[in-house]
Amino acid sequence: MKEIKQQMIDRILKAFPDAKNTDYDGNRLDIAIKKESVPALLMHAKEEMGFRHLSHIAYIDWIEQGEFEIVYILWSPSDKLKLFIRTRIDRENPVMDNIDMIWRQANTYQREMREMLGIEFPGMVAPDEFILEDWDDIPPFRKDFNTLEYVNRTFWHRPGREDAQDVRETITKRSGEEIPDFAKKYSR
Amino acid sequence: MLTLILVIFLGGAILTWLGRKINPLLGDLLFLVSVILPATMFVMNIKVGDTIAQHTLLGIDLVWGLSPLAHLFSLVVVGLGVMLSIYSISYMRGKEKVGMYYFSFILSIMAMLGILVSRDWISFFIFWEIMTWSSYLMVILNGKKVQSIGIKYFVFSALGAYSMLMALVIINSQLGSFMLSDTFNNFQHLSPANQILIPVLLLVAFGVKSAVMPLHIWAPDAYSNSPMGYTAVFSGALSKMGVYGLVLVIISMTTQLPAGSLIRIIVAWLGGFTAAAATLWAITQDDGKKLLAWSSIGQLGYIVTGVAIGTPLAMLAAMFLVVVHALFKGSLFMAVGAIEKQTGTTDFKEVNGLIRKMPVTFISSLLSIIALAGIPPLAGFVSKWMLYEALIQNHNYLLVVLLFFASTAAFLYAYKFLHGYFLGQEEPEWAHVKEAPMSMTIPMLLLALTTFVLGTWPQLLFNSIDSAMQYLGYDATNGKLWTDSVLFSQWGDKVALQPVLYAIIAVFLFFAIFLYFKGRKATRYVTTKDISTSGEIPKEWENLTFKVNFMQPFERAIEPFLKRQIEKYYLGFGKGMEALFDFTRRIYTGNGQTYAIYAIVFLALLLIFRVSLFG
Amino acid sequence: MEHILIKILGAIATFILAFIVGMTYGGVVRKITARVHNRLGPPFYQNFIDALKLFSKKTAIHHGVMHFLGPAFLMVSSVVSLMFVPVLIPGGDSWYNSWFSNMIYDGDLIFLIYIMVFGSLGMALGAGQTGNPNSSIGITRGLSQMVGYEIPWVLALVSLMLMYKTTSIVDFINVQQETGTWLMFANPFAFIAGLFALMGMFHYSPFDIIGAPAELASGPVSENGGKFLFTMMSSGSVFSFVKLTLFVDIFMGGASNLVVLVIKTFTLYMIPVLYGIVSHRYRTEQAVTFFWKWPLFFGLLAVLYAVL
Amino acid sequence: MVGTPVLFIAIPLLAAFLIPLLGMIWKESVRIVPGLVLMYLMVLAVSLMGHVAHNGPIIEIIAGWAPPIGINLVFNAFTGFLVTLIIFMGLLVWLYSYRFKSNVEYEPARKYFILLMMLVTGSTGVVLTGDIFNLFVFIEITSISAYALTAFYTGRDSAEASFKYVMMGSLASTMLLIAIMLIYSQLGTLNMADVASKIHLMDPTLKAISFILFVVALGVEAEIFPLNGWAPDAYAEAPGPVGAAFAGIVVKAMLYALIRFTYTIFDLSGAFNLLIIIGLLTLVIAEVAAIRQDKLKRMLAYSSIGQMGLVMVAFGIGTREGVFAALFIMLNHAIIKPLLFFSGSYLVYHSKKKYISDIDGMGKLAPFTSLLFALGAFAIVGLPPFAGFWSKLSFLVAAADNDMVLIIALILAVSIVEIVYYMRVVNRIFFFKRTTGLLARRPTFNAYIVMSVLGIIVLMIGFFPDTVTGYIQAAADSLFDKTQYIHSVLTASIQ
Amino acid sequence: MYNDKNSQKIVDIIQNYARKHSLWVLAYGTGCGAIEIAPTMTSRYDAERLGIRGAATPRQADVLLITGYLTVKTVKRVVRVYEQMQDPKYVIGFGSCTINGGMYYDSYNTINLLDRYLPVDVYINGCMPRPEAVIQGFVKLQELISQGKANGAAKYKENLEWYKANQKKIAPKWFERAPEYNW
Repeated sequence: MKEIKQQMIDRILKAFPDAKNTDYDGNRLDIAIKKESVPALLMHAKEEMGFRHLSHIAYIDWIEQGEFEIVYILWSPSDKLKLFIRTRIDRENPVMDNIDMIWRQANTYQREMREMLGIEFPGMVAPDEFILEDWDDIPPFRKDFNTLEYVNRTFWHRPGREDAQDVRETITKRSGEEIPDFAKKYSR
Repeated sequence: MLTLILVIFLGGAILTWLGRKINPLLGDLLFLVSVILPATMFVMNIKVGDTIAQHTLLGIDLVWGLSPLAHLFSLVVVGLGVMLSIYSISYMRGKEKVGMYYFSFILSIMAMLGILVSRDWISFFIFWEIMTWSSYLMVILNGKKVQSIGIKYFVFSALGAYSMLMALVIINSQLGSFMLSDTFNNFQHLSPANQILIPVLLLVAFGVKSAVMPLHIWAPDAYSNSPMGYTAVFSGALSKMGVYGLVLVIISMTTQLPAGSLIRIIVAWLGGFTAAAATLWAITQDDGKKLLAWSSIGQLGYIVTGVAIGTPLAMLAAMFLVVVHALFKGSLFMAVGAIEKQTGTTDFKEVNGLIRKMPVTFISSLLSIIALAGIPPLAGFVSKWMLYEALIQNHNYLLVVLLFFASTAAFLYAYKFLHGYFLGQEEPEWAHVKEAPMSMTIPMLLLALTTFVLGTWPQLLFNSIDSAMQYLGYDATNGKLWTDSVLFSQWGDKVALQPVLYAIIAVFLFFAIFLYFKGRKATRYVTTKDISTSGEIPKEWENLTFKVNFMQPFERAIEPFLKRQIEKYYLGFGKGMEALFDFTRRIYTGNGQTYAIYAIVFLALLLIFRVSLFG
Repeated sequence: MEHILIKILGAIATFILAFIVGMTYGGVVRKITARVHNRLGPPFYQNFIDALKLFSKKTAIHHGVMHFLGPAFLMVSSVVSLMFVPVLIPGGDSWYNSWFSNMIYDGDLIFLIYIMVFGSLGMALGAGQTGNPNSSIGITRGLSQMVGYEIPWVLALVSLMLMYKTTSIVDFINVQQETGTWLMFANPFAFIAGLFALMGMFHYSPFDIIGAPAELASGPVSENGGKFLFTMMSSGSVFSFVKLTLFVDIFMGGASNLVVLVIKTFTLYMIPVLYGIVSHRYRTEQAVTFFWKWPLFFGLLAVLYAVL
Repeated sequence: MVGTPVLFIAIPLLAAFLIPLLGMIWKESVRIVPGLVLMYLMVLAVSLMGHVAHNGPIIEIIAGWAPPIGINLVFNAFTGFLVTLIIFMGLLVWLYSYRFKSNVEYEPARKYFILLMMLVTGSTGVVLTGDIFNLFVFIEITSISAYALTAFYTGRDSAEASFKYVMMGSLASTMLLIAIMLIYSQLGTLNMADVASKIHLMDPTLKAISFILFVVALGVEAEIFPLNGWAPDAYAEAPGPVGAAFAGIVVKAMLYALIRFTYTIFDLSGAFNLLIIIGLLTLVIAEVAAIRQDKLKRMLAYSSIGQMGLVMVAFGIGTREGVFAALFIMLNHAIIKPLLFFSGSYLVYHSKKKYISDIDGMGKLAPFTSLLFALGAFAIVGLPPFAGFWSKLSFLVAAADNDMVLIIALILAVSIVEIVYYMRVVNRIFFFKRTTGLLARRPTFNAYIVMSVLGIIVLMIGFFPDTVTGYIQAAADSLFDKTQYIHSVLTASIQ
Repeated sequence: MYNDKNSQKIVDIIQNYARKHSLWVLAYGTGCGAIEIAPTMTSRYDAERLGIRGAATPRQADVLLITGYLTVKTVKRVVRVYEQMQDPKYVIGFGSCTINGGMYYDSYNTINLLDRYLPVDVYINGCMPRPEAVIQGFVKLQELISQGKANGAAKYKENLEWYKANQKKIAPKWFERAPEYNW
């Protein structure tokens, strides 16, 4: 396993000298790379190295650094290896290359990212809204989005909900029963 | 007079063609005149008679007269011809090759009348061929797949025509006369081999035109490829010429044969298979034209079965169906033509939801479809009922089941037809569609209403059929099988048509009033976009109509049948022949030395075989 | 004039009878189904309550004229075919016998078969105009299935026609009266084939893919609520009465009075119902090919038996 | 009477020699003189036909020697019919090719019309002569002018076609000469009537051999299978009107010779069967080959060969009706095939390779020519009410009277093949989209006239076949009446 | 509008009796609540004995049963389904999510109060309510029907503008596109 992993990493580093490797245990390879090289690396991984399956595209909002991180998670069925390809893009100008011609399913993840983080994918064919229909606020998965404020503004709360008390405590108050210890332990 | 009528047709055809070149309006006018004028003259002046006109060509007497049987068929031809000519004016407006269309239309009407008035085989054959090539011009008029469809049609027509030609020259050599009546009267004088050969040849000839099973493969494509205004004639009248011939052959020839009953049973079963198989094929079609084309083949199968069984009741049923089929199929083809005219397509997958846009077309289609399916208040039922009765009386029980299956399966394509065009979602794409012009809707509505009238008062037609059948040598059936719209079977059963009609109308009105007038006040029309689709609001461009793979479950069920197309075998045969031809062609190598060798070898062969040649 | 009036009143009485019997049977079936499921189930009059509720519901929308006429066509088919089926043995001795002799001498079996499918075409049209794809899918399934069961059904009938040289239902009853043998014993193969066809006609499981609620949203009726559904429901009830009565007339000797009629029809009705409760659902093509295997075989056997 | 039968040979021959001389004086005369000659001959033929109809056959004796020794010309209903046909065809070919593509210049026109005159001379000579050796001479005249006409477009392909023709033709001449020698050695006479009256004296083996040699020799020119290898090439490579002339003139003359040998001179019983066999072979193989052709003219050529096969089968029936049918087919073929060749060569006028696909969509560009072509196609496949139907009908009636059911079936099956390839072309003309950018060529005025005349005749025969059947009937009677022929020739005296 | 049993006419009593004993339920199975419908309908709890049965389409249904939280995306469809149902019609809110948002009370995409958007006749409390509770809810609805008090549809019609304003607040584009509801 280790040899194969090392071999893989060497191949990637050889093809993409600017890639940075982080070692992980198990069957995980982790490569960080510049935004521009991502499609090439993905193509390389798919066509040359047997990572035929795109499992997922994850995304992280690094608000402090002013960056979004996008993680492409690939799976090689032949070598049973996972490949994480990380890249970071500017938070102020969130544009990423569209890769749905490499994997069709990437389209779905990109649409999600478009709505949830507001990342643009030029050239992606997806006319419709995906999850958030009629959304006009800032994208909700950005860390500067204040959910509670939005909820208070948009929806209503039923009276009596404000205290957000533990149900068991309320029951205790009403009926005077003691709460068992194990219940206290797991209660909020 | 008869000659004059035919000459008017012929001259009218040419004049219309020329007139159309000069001025479209003049062409239209001439077209109407040269169909309606001689048609009217024909109906008014030509009475049933043996010899109305006589000519001699090449020492052969061409005798023209009108038998009662031909009179019945001529009613169909003239009626459909006039209706369709009115229809065609609007239908062909703005299309290409209108002059050619008019020309071929008039010529085929002339040829059909000519066939019917022919009392000798030569003029029969001449008009038959004129009919063939004028309809051939129609088949390829649209210019689609001319080489495959057109040639297929012509080859099969030629197969039929040449079978007929062969039969008639044999008849002439044996009997010394080309007259139809001599042929039938002196049929016993033929040699035994020819007594089998000639009916078989003629059955092939007429079987091609009436699209009996192994000879039918030209029909769906030819029907659907010709302009709709003509397809109605094609299916309604032209194919009936094949039936006319079949009637003559079967009744006048095979009845005189010991083996005749076998031939007739075979033909009857072929007709039954045609009906069933064509119905199944009709179900799988996604184009209205093709669907109706297959449906026509199926209906012709019923007619052929009825003719082949040949008992008085079967004959009555077949003749009735001849007329009724012309009516309802004419109306349906006109409806498809109207849809094609208004929307530009006939594909079920493209057009739908026209019911509110084209109500008259819908109503006439609905009536015709009900007649087609054989549901009681309309005329289709009468013929089907009589056919079943006849078959049961004749102890062809399995054939009854086969035809019953066909007619039940016909519901599938009947519904597919109505659903495909008229029902389903109303599309914004077709929002601009308007009802077809009056000159198109009125003929089709008239034909459809006629089926309604004939369904309740079939005796209007029975008398005419009766005289035709007496001509064929049947006893007068009048009174035995029906009285005043009551059909009697010989097992003492009956169907009273008028009470049925009244019952249906009464109940229908009651519930229609109940639902409609009670509901109307509180009820509001909503568009077909407003349907319960899991709360989704369909977008404008979304078409929710179920139309792709419409009959897929059924198609899956009949898949083993669909795999075996007769056409494939023909194609294989054609390919094999082409290969053989190509091989033969290589005899001509283009090499002079080879040719010289051929000459020497030929000489040598002749010299070697001279004894066997010259003794 | 008086004669016609009596006829009309008799027709109304027949209709009411058919309605009540059909509805009650429907309710009883629900009850029986529930008991088989080890449930209490609704009361046997539940269908009447449902019908009343549907009737009292408002019908706020429609999708066009055919949407109105579809249920009407269905009802016409049911009622008119009811008029041609002898409910009781004609000329029987019970005092109400003459009420139910509507038009039974005016149509034969072939006529009846055709008028019976008239309704499904009408309903198909009504369902088609709603524009709901589920309706159309249900309709195609239903029509396909109809083609399937029609063959054994016609084979069974033809074999009987062959045996007794008649196409009249009344004559079939008379034959059974005279010989004292029910035709289900005289030609058991025809009965079996007919029974299969009957199961198909009732659209109970395993042949209930037409209106499969989970996938098709009840198929052809999915756009019909309120009065539309009421009409369809009642015509369906009447129609099941027609089918059962016809079957009883042909194969089980008819009924001399209403009690016998109810017993015979109910017994017959239980066969598809009980079979349906315990069986899975066929896909359409499976159903069609099913009808073209054993039922077809039995039908052919019936004809063979009749010939011999 | 305007003249005597010898003028049919003499005048065109004279014209052929005079044309270059006159051409030196007035260049246009090379075009006009042949026309005048042919017109005169047409008038002569018609008047002689009228004469024959009333007064019986005309036997013209050349050079004052009585028939068994000298050469005589026979103008009876049969030969007169053929001569009229040949002259008529010559006239049409002349009119059509008055200013045809390559005749515009003086020099080729001069050659062309000389050769045409020679062709007419030879053909009329073949038909009219009553002497076997004289027949050989006229056949040679015809053939040689035909070789030259084949090579008229001095190209590689034309030369090749012509060479093939020459090769086959010389083979045929040799055999013909051998056959003539055999007859002369046995009977000591070469006068046809004389030979016919003495043929029973001949040794049966030698008789059969000489007949076979005649069949093979004449078969080359009459395009019977398998001797017709040259024909498609020649038809395709020769100018359009020449193809028509071959179909309308040469083949007719050669077929006449074959028939004359079969019917009048030889008394072999199996000869008719031989005719039927080779006729059927020719028909089937030619039609089958025609369906696979991709060049228009070649297709027409094969069709032409097939028609000749049909004529031969009709002659082979051996009854009066059969001969009638054969002559009727010949007549129709002589009218329809030129119509097809003429209109067809205008349809592919600008095309280099003359492929059938080059005429796609011509119906729009050249409606009149296309219509005439379609008319010709409809007529030749025997669709009523056009001319071809009646001849086919009379043939079938004749065949059926002799119980040739299988032959009828075969011929009708072949007719379906014929329909397929003609309809393919007609469909292409009218219902295909124009694929190549080639333009249509407007027919010249005289070509218009020729084609219209032919078209009108096709329609006329189609609607009123009785206008021509009288002549054909007389011709058939005259061919069939062998004794009368012998008698009239042998008793002819110098007038 | 709020007529009690005494002011009902005889026709109303009969109709209400029929309506009460024939509740055709369109179960809008959002969230986790749909799992409770199956036991409610099947052998153990057998809701059919009360005349309750499933309806396949909104056109045939009497009761709209909403079984859990509604996101903005689903609430649009629910409103649409409700409007497609024919009068008389009832809504049952099922589980605490429909009452006050439940555990999703602070989600940006989940509505908290169903009754701001649809007229709820009966709420069934619990997370999840057991089948007994569900049946009790239905019985309560039946009571309301027989008393003539289950007239949420009338309420919706009366306060249509208010409801529409609330609906448009969360999904403006959609509700502008939706067919007008005026019956």
